[in-house]
Amino acid sequence: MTMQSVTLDKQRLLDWYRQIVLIRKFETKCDELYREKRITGVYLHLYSGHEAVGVGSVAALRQDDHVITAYRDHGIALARGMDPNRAMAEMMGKRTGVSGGKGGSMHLASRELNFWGGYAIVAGHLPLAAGIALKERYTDTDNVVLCLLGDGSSNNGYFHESLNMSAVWDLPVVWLIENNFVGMGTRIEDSSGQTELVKRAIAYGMKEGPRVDGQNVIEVYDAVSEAIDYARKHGPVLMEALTYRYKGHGVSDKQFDEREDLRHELEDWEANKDPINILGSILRAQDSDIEPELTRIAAEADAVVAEAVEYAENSPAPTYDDLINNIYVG
Amino acid sequence: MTMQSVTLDKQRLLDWYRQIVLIRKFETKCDELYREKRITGVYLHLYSGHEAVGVGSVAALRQDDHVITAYRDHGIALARGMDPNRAMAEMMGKRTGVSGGKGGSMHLASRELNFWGGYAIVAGHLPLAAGIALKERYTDTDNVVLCLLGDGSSNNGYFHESLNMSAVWDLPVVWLIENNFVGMGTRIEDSSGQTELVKRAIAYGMKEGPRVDGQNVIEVYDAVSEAIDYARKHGPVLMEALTYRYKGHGVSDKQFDEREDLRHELEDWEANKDPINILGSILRAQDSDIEPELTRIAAEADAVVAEAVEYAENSPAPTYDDLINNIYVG
Amino acid sequence: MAQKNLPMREAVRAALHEEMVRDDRVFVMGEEVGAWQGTHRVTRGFLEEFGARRVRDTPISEMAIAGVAVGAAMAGLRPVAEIMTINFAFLAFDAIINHAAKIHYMFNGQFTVPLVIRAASGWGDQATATHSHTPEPIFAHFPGLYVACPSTPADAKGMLKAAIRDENPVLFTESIGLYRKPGPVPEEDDYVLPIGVSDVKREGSDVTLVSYAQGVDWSLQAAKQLADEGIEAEVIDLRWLRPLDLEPVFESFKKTNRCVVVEESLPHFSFGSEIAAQIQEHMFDYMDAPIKRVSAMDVPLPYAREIELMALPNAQKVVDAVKEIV
Amino acid sequence: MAQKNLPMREAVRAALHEEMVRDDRVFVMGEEVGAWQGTHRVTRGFLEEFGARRVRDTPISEMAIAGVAVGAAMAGLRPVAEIMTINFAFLAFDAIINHAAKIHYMFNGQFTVPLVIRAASGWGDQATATHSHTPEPIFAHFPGLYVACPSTPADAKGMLKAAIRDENPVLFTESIGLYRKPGPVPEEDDYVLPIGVSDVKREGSDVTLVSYAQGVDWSLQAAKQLADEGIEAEVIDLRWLRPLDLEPVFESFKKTNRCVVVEESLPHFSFGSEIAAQIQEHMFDYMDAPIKRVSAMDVPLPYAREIELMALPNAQKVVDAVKEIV
Ligand SMILES: Cc1ncc(C[n+]2csc(CCOP(=O)(O)OP(=O)(O)O)c2C)c(N)n1
Ligand SMILES: Cc1ncc(C[n+]2csc(CCOP(=O)(O)OP(=O)(O)O)c2C)c(N)n1
Ligand SMILES: [Mg+2]
Ligand SMILES: [Mg+2]
Repeated sequence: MTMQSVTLDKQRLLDWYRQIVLIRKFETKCDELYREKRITGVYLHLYSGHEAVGVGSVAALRQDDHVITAYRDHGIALARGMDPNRAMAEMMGKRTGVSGGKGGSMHLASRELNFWGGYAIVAGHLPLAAGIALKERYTDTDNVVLCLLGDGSSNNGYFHESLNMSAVWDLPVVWLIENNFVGMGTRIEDSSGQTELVKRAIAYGMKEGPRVDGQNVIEVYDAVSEAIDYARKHGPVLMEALTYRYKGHGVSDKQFDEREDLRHELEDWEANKDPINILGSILRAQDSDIEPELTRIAAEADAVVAEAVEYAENSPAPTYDDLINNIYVG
Repeated sequence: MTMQSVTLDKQRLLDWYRQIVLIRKFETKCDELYREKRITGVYLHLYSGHEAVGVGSVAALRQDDHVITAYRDHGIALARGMDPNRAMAEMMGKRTGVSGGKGGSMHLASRELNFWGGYAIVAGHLPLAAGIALKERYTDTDNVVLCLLGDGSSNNGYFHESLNMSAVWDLPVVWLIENNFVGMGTRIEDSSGQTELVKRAIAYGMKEGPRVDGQNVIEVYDAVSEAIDYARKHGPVLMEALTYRYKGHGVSDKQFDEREDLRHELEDWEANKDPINILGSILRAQDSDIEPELTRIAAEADAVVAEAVEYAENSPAPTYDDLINNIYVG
Repeated sequence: MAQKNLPMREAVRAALHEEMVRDDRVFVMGEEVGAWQGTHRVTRGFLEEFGARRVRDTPISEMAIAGVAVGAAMAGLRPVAEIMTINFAFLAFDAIINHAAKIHYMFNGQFTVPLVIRAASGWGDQATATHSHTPEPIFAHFPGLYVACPSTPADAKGMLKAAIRDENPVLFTESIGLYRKPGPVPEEDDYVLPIGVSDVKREGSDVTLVSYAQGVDWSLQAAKQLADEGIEAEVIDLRWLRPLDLEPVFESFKKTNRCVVVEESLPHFSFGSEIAAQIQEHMFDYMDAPIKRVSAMDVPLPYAREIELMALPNAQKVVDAVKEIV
Repeated sequence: MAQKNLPMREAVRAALHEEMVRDDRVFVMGEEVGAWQGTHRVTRGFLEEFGARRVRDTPISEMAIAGVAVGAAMAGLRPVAEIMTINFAFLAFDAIINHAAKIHYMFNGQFTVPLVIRAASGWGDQATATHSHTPEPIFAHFPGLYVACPSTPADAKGMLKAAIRDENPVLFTESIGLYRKPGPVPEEDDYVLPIGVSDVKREGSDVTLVSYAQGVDWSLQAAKQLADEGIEAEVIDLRWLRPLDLEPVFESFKKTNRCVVVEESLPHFSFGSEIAAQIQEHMFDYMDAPIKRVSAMDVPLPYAREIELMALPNAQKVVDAVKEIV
């Protein structure tokens, strides 16, 4: 397949496995906390099902590269190395949260990690990605921006204007569409005249990247690595990772429970295309004695999540001072 | 080339010749009036150079089809049969103008002619075109909307969202880009990642129409007829007519006088690709005795323009009542 | 007149349903209005009942949702376009302000734009800064548009039916905070309220409370609390920010000589500003105290519940403001 | 201090030029800023002098112009993005309000957005309904943004330099009606005015005129005319609609007890509303007459010169309003 397949580097695969499992468990916990009203508010969008996309693509970045995404951001945050304690504190609206409890689950970010945040306005972060890339071109570095976005977002005016500008200015952005075939309840064929979204690269004379299997972290890593390499040297790339949303659009939304066909589709993805299973199988095929290590990883993830919940719950809420701070600088 | 070439229908060709000449003379007069401050205001965008696009494309419409365009609208208005007197009165801001003197040169329109107007916000009329087409689909007619737009406009978010929606809903729109290679002073290669604009159809899974020579009215007519036929039966088409802007963006703007290369380009188009010359040559080739008729047509156009100016100048200005009327219906 | 107890979103649904049954030109379009049954369940069951011709799911394309609806309205349909929440109307700002509101005038009446844009408005559920706007006054700044902001289920029904039948473009906002709140709703089919008419929601002689949408709720709660302390507040619900009907406010002020304006939105260049400015201009001789304003705090709304609630107006803040001037 | 007589657009150009020379992070982007030399000639010669890296022509993509500039600012550059006219900022409304103005807060200060968005604002040259807005108050409604509206070439220079050096996003509007009007401009490089400080442009004891941008001009003309009739008007130029500095207005009002607010923009939910509301609230005991407002008429602007002029404010209308209250 690819220029730098890492299938044989066991430590790396195990680390990805750890990340994917951690994200899954972290969010399963969030879901639970939401139902127990320990996480409150109206929005909480789980990444469950998408984990290999986030982990594989972020792994392809250097530390001085950048990543930015939409509101479905927990997985990207953790993959980029965000402290789960402070991520969980943000979900719970605590002062110790990465955004001081002011951003909430849709607005995780870490300036030090060059993770520029989750954004709640669909496609509103696309021009920001181009702008960050412009700074890198302007200052003549070879750093790259990875911008994740949904299939639904690609029908927004922001998409067109941002991708076109990135092409005209040769900006180093990898536009990575997480195509889960749906935006809220609208299927891609009901929202996009073109359903093979990478084809939209043609509209900008942009490098058309591949449509990659988003459930296989190795494939994602390899394809994104190649795209990043291209972006570093030449300019923007548009690519897709095909994936699936396991949960409702947000935790307060129903999944498709009324539609038989979609329920079967979901069951199929969970049973046959789950990123944990896929990577687990690869690891097991490489090393038949690996099971205890995988079990240990899962247990450690449980512990990390438990600690995060405890940290968050014991953290203080923001105060009036926080409410009126940071409206302006200075 | 085409399904219904009309090269042999002399009356029709003569009528197109008449229209093209009328538009040229009408606008040359407008330019003059502007310099004499008899037309005032900041905006007046001449169609000179583009005439064959407007005349050929509008000729392909039925009466119950629709046409809509941007601010460079005089040519479309006249091609669709607008009374030159009332068009000129609008330019002069008179009560007898088609828009009562409230719209000005950028906002000519005629509801009876199904000419839905000129619009001054770049690409702002694109969703309107789709909406008018939606009405036709909704009421199950086979009427079509012809939407003219500039190359520069195709980089706007409105373009993306409108074309995509027209594709998803199979709306009967012919999107016709008048590609004059420039928007104000920005060349297409500096504004569009993809400079072959019909390729943008791919982004919407839309029928990709041809790039046609916009200076040859017959070619325009034939290609647009074919596109309209397709739109009537199936759904939207994106096509281009390659043309050239003879005058500055607006009459108060300079042309490219500082750029040698562009001055030569302009001279080349005027000398070798002028729509009047091209159609004149065709007519002369068909009928070597036609010169007197062409001369008569030109003289008649002069008379029509002179009458329009007189009509407009003798028309009253709008009053306070006009100022406060039509803000709301009823 | 037969009545039914309905939450506001059901009242909106009833109005929409009746109008769709009545007039084939009426149709809905917007994100998730069909298969998903409406983000706020207002169009629940519509796709099944009216079919995909009249219940049109759209891409996430706010500029086109508003702009296509403008075109369809010009051409003779009566679109009810849903912008999922009013925050996203910022993406459709040009289509609404420079197209919907201007076209009738600009072409001297040749075209009409009988369009309704519905949008859920408000905050209060930790939706955070980009998803917590109540910018009705911003839209009402511009002539050519009507702006409707009902505070009760009955008003919502009567006003929406009026909006759909009217020839002008209407921005119809629905307070998220009121969606689930029930109230009596007239059942008859022709319950159509007049456009641009305010409503006295409570009579009183000591102070005039002027508000719209959720602010009316807080005002009524405050009035109750004030009544216990012997202060009788008159509560006026403007219902429409355009056309703005201030006559009942002026009438009320003549007897109370005191006023508190209550708004869900931000304080500056806003609703309260306009109402206060007009009262002092037209009722100067009746003023016994300055007009007070109760608004959201001048901050982007944060996520954490504790501080979000601090930023928001409520009945207690209205009571406090009244006490400053009576 | 050395001064030069310059029209406002040259003053803006000088400020921009000096800042670009001073700081390599400062760059301009927008439609026609480069090869075309700027629609209003503000960036004349810049492409030649600074090159295409720092003078960036853009496609006609307002959402991206504003949004890309936000990203570049977050990342450490200091973009000066030009929106050709403020009318087109409606297409960038989301990028300006929900992104530029919110990001610093939403992420609790992790990012800053040192961005300037310049836009020519105004009407009066038959630009018609969609191209004749002065919506500064609408933008100033939202916290997180600064809004600058200079009325003189000197202020334009000092305020733009301040805006570029500041860490916050600034919407910097330039009145088209003032672009060609000359005035003395300090030549030194460090002529940087403080942000959010109003300026008394004329002293007077009989009435306070409060305005910004072109309204200041009309106010000064009116003041001259009024002086001939023995009425001394104090003219206060707010210069910034955010942060809003009303202290000098209150101080003035204490001596004049009368005020007319003059605004280039539409009357409702607007600038005049806010100023009148604040004066009556904070200066109630000093009010000898209602605060008057002189605004554009509440109409979409038409094309024909005759009726366009009727719709617009001017010095005479200010004089008339003053005479109603003194
Ligand atoms: C401009 C805007 N319009 C609508 C919404 C409401 N909304 C939030 S997420 C979403 C669907 C996005 O779908 P997609 O881009 O495919 O991402 P996914 O949720 O599948 O990850 C919608 C419509 C929004 N947040 N912003
Ligand atoms: C949204 C918007 N942005 C900018 C402008 C200013 N403007 C008017 S016409 C124009 C160029 C349009 O170019 P193109 O679409 O190629 O049409 P042409 O003038 O060549 O016919 C620009 C930038 C505008 N009217 N609207
Ligand atoms: Mg999706
Ligand atoms: Mg062009």
